Amino acid sequence: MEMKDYGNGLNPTWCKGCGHFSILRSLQTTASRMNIPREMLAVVSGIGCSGRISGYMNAYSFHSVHGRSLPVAQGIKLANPDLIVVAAGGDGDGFAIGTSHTVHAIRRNMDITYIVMNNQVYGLTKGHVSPVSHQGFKTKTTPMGSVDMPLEPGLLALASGASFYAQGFSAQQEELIELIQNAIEHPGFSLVQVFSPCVTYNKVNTYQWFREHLKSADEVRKADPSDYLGSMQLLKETEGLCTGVIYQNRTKLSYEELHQEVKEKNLATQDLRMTEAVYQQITERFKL
Amino acid sequence: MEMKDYGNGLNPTWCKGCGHFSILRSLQTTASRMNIPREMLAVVSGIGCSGRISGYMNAYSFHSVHGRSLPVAQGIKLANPDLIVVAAGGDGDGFAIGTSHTVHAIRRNMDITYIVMNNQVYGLTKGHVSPVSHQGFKTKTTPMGSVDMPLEPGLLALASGASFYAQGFSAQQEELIELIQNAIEHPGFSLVQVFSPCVTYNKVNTYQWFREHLKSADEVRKADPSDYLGSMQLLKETEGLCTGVIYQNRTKLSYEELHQEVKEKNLATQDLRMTEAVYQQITERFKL
Amino acid sequence: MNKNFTLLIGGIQGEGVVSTGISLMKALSRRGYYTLSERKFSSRIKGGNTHVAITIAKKEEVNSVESCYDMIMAMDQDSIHLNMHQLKPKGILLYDEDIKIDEEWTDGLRSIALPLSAIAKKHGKLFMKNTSVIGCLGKVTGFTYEVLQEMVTEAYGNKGEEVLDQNIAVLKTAFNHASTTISRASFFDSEPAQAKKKMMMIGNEAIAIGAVVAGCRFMAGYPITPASDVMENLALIFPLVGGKTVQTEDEVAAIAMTIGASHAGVRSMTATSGPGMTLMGEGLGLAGMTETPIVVVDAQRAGPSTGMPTKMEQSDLSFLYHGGHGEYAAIILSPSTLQECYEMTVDAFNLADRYQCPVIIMTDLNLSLSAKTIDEISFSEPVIDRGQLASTEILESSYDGGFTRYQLTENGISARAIPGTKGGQHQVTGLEHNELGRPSDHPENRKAMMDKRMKKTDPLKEREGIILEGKASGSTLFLTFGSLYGTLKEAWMRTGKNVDLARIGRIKPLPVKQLETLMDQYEKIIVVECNYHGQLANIINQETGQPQKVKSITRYDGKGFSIEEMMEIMDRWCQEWK
Amino acid sequence: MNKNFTLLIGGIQGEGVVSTGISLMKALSRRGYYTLSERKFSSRIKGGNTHVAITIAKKEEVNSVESCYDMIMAMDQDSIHLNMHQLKPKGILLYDEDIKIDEEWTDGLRSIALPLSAIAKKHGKLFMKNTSVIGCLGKVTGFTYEVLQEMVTEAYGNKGEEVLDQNIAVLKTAFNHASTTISRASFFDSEPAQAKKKMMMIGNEAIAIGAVVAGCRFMAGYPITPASDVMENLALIFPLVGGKTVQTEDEVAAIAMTIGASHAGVRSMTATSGPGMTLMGEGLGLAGMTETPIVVVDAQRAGPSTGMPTKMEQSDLSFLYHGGHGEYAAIILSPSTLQECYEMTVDAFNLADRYQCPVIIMTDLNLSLSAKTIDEISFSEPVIDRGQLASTEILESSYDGGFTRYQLTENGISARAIPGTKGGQHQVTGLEHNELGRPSDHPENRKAMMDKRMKKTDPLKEREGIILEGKASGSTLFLTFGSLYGTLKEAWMRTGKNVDLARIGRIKPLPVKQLETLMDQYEKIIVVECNYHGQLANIINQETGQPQKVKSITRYDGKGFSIEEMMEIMDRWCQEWK
Ligand SMILES: Cc1ncc(C[n+]2csc(CCOP(=O)(O)OP(=O)(O)O)c2C)c(N)n1
Ligand SMILES: Cc1ncc(C[n+]2csc(CCOP(=O)(O)OP(=O)(O)O)c2C)c(N)n1
Ligand code: SF4
Ligand code: SF4
Ligand SMILES: [Mg+2]
Ligand SMILES: [Mg+2]
Repeated sequence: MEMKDYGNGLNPTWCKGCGHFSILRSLQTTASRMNIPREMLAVVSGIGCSGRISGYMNAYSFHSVHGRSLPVAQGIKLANPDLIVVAAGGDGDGFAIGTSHTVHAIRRNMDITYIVMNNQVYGLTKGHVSPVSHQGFKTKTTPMGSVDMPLEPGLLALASGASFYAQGFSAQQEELIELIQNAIEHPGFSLVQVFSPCVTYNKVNTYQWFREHLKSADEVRKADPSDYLGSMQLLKETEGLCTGVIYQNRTKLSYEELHQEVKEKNLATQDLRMTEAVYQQITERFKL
Repeated sequence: MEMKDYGNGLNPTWCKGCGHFSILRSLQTTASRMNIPREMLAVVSGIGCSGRISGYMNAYSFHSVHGRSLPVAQGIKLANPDLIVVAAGGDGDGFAIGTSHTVHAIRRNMDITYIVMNNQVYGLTKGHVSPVSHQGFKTKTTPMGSVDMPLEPGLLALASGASFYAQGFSAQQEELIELIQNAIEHPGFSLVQVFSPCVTYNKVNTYQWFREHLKSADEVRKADPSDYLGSMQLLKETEGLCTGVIYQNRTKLSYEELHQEVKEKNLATQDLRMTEAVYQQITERFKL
Repeated sequence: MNKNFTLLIGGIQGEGVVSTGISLMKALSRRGYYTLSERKFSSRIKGGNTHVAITIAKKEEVNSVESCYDMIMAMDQDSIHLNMHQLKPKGILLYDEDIKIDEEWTDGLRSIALPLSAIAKKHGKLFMKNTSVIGCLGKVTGFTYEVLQEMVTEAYGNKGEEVLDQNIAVLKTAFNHASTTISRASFFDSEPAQAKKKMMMIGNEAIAIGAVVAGCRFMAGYPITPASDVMENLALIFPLVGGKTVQTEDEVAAIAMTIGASHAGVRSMTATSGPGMTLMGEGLGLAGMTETPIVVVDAQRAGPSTGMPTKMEQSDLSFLYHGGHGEYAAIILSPSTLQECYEMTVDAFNLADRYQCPVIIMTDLNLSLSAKTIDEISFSEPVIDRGQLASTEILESSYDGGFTRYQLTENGISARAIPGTKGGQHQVTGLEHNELGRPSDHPENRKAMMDKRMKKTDPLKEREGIILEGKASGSTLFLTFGSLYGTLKEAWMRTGKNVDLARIGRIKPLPVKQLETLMDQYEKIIVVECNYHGQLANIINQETGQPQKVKSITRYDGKGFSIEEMMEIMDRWCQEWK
Repeated sequence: MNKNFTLLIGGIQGEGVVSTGISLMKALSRRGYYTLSERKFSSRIKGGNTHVAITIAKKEEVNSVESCYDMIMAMDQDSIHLNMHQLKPKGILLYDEDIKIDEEWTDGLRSIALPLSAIAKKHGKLFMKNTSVIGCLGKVTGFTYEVLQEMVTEAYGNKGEEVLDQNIAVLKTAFNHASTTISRASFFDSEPAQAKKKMMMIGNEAIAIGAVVAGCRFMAGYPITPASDVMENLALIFPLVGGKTVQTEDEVAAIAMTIGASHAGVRSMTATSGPGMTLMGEGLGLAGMTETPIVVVDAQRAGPSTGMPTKMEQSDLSFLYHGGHGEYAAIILSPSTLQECYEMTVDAFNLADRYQCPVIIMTDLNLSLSAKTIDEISFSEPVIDRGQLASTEILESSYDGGFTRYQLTENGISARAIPGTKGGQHQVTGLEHNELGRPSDHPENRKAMMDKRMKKTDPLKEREGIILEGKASGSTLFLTFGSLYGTLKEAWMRTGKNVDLARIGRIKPLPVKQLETLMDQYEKIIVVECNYHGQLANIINQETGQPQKVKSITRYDGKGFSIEEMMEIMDRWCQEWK
């Protein structure tokens, strides 16, 4: 399949220059390179400009509600582990209303890839502060500039037990494609946080700004990506502003490996007919 | 005020031997030692056996809903920064349904003390797995033993930007009192996680078990409590099983320091009458 | 002779009161008796008083637990204090001799002190007091010692030899003591006819079994009283058939995960109670808008907010009926018996798939938690109707990406394509969308899609949903639902009044046509329910517009109605309207 | 001559269509005109077509935006395509000469091409096209160049000299070009009498001002269309008076934080729309159970689920009325005009404190977002009634810890003690509780407490809550609420029909007594609303039980009714029932 076969012909409603375009293209390109059958690809998203991404894929796409892409995605994966499940959404979606789901999805470590399309602002609601907006950031709800400390997605992911954490940048598409491919191939939960500038409501963290501030993780790091504390240190030292695979733990067992029953029986395709013998077995406890 | 003056005469409904008793006593003792006027103490809790704690205090107590002690506590503190606000609740309350609020309350760093009464199980619902239950833990919802990796509260707190994080043990009450006092005195958000055995539904993580496994943070640590990565390392190395002040950042500004307006004006006590001049000022933008 | 025998066992929470009751009920049921229990407990783990009342009958299933007791077995003082006024004049009080008795309570009543604690302490540990109780009650109810020993062995066999031995010693001593002090209650002199095979379970268990039989293979949930047993039971059963439960971080996640799993093709459910139900409002709307079939159990307890977690109420109804923000089709089923818990759950999954909408199974605390002996639910292969699924021909014939998941059809139902199905890729969104599932806010499309979704379940309004009993007397019909039904039925059987009786099994879509017929047929419909506003009566009035025909009787103090209260209500309202 | 003039400005989203409209409205209002706008936009940031229709009048406030335009100013092709059929026969189309015109659209109509883009590109940047538009429309509406230049300076003064200079150059060129090609519309030949001082705002802004005047000093919220402006405005205003807004992690936290702040003594609020409202169900129940006064704004949009975020609907009503799980008292206010948005918000805070319960201010998208010129809301010191607060004497006289926060009183209202008040320490819980606020599930206590909470607001049922206009004709009453009211009123004024008109300002507790009087007085009450089920009509039927008197007219396609449609409805229903 070509990259274009993963599109559905709709023109994204995003502003010209929005970082989200590149993420969509990267996902489509990755799918094409990995030759994922389109019917085996499930793309789940939340609400936000970012959330529209699922609607541009030729795949089984589910545009859920604000903050809930991960619970829906986990339900899909649990039902049918043969599907390749990709969840995607904005920084508000994943680190404000969806924080709890993000933490617990990471902890469960199902074989799902989660792409956070981070523009450090609420794009769809026309410019409101996000939990990852930098201090001083002026928005409609912070007219005097935000004073709260931003959350650090990388630290949070690692603390929640992430087995794969990477960061990409919309303007570095080739790297982003590789990161997404690594993430999908990683057998467990993988989070790819993408710096994806909002050209309309974030006039601070622009493409230019990221070009000036982003470092390559591989160049800066002192330890191997499998070194937990080393990766924490990398994030601390770069203030989170680096791209590449930040952390990968290849030994941590995925949900599917821990819960063998999920792997063995595809719930979605199993035969539901019940024999009398099984009925007797399940009602045994209640018989007298 | 004596310790008993902070009680309201009710007998806790907890099981004999429940770790929560000691936390209640510690809180009352701390209040007594600090001589906090009872009308200036607000204790907010969630739902759980733990959540009942607020109901045994002679203070302004608010037994809110499951997982929401922190938003309510923050509302109280924002309204009246002169109050000493203590939030408390179980591990399910704070790390399952309330995860997102925990993370964001830590991030905001208001001058609130949050006590997590951690028994690694849902006590009130009569024994269900919690996100911090260890692997293999058998409960009514995990009859074959839990296989998921537990969350690590310490790592999560630090990753969320905690300025004070301590761990105590119900059976080490004197230390616990000191930790709670330190926490209340810390000018910003302080989280005290207390290992508080559930004698009825957790037959694994018992008093005995903790006595065998808990180390003293001060004895194990290689770095100062102000060393972020050092504290992470301490948590990693002890698998979270240590007591004492794990991390304290005295330089991080509290919410009240960052948002001067909150400190300057006590919202709860200000005069609400409006003068014509102010009215004209606030409607200025709308006049033609 | 009495038709039935009612026994109350009371003690401190955590002393094994409930498990003792259940053991006894099981053993009696094996002997051919029917039993039904009702628990009174508080939302605390230990320390509070708890008691369980058990009504035992010989001929047929017990409809309702009696409120007057033939016997009280008191392990603590409160059990006497709180219940003596309900002991029948000829009833007997058995109590632990350690309890200080206030003469006033027992004045003129038969009471026998038993060394329950003493025996336990002497031959085992104090907490084996409940085994003493079994010894004594075993005697009263006419068990042989051998059967009791089997019971105790069953219960403690896996707790180690020492524990078992001690319990047996306690049992034996208690049984022997009882043999010399108490006699068998005359009710147990003749044995019931061992006619039918039986089962014993609670409503939540009947729902869990129904779900598995219906082909449900996934449940995501978050614990809450009184719904948790549904997940607990599925966690035990699923390994036998290949299914999965997940305890999520909260209810918002639980319903979203259920939606995801169902979307991907598994029959999926969740279960909760009031506080969780409110949080699931978001997911109900999403399932409604995306037309994803899901089954949600709401085991009602007393609200609002945390309310009274261990008390009976039926006050979520209005909320469930009127949904969250916006409007979508949903189905609400309301079982009144254990058999209906089972059957309606099987039904629920078929309805969900057929109408592609959320189906709510609404129960109440008493129905959810009360253990009952019923005639065996025998196996019959269930009809599993997965509803409309896109055929390969359709998928192959539609152009790439052109599968119309939300095709506008006559009856509003369109075929689904399950992820993994080639050619069926499409979009699903909580936004208003067109036939392809793509966002659209064109007014004509909006109207067409709203009509499509709403009309799906309209045919159900024409179908019956109320189950009648009686002789179609034509004067007064008493209508209720949930656990109140058993009590109403019992009261009705006793008053012998010339009125009829009904339970409503489907509340949404309301069986409007049937109701209208009933309103023509009866002079009055008296709706009995446990909530403040008379929620069912309100809904009926709203949908049928004949309020003068409907009288609402409500109660909202956390207790259900007793049989006597129901009888009185029947009496009064037959009077007042004659 | 026309009573008013309606202008539609359309273009690509992000081109400044709305801000151009607002600038023009402001300038016209300063000249003494009244204006009202309505936006059509989609839930995307840029790229989609967006347009704003503005109705301009001379004598009094505009009730409703006309659906036929005197002039269309099109900056893109879609604006012509989508709106030409609504141009009046004598109307004029102005359009950017870059747009390809389909002859069919403009057949027989006056249309003038203008070099909007060309001028912008030549003298500044393409995106200054909206300044070209101002130049041209300024000419049409009769502004002097000087006034326009002031407007542009006001808008771009702080964007740097270059930007300002370019904009002024664009303006001048466009104005001059217009002077040679278009003439002033005759409506603007005579100026309105500059009688009264005016303001211009949207519903959300009127609510924000009302809140501050009422003494609200805290708001926690989470952004959502169409409610976000409430928080945005408070974020701007609060620094002037000493108040605080917090953007929380979600709506569940927002309402919980509001409850906490209010409990601690500040007048507090939150604002949201459907999806957030559903999540706030939990907090509503908690506030209801703990009797904490809070104010919640629900700016309704089309549901269910994410629905149509930028479209009009009034479909949260049933949900708001019937609450979450369980039952508690709440008040729902429904403003229909900007003045009412202001006044009812002031009221809301007093009601919340007086009745110690959640008060919901229910608006709809059109009311929340439509900018309107109104006569100045002049200052009058508001009555601030904080309700019952425990006196020092009471607190001193009650024993330690004995303050009865939930004292059972005649009217159900008990005095609060605010944290910080000596001797007032007490417990608050979402569990059922006794007078001290301590958990209790005793049946008698439960009943007393339910009755206490429910009866608090009962007196409001006796009080009026419906505002009538007309001559009490006695035949037919049209009843509506929210933004529909303006349209209904305009239709009514035009038809001159012998019917009366009403808007409902308080939906819960429903003004039952007044409704019953109205039902005696009128033959029919026709309820007009924007939702599928006819939710207000249903509630009225449920509470008054006279469905034969009530006819429900609904619309649920995301559009409100136009004046013409309202007129037709009036015509039809007066016919049908004669
Ligand atoms: C429950 C709920 N609350 C609020 C909203 C309104 N809303 C839509 S998108 C959004 C946040 C968008 O920000 P982000 O997730 O960062 O995505 P972006 O638009 O920046 O890509 C919000 C608050 C909603 N749809 N649902
Ligand atoms: C919204 C909601 N969901 C579920 C519950 C049921 N519930 C009550 S307490 C509790 C968890 C208790 O565990 P924890 O917080 O660890 O406290 P503990 O009892 O162990 O002290 C749950 C799930 C509830 N009250 N509200
Ligand atoms: S508003 Fe920002 S995030 Fe949204 S589409 Fe435009 S550039 Fe992208
Ligand atoms: S169940 Fe556990 S947590 Fe609850 S009171 Fe008993 S010992 Fe404590
Ligand atoms: Mg964003
Ligand atoms: Mg716990």
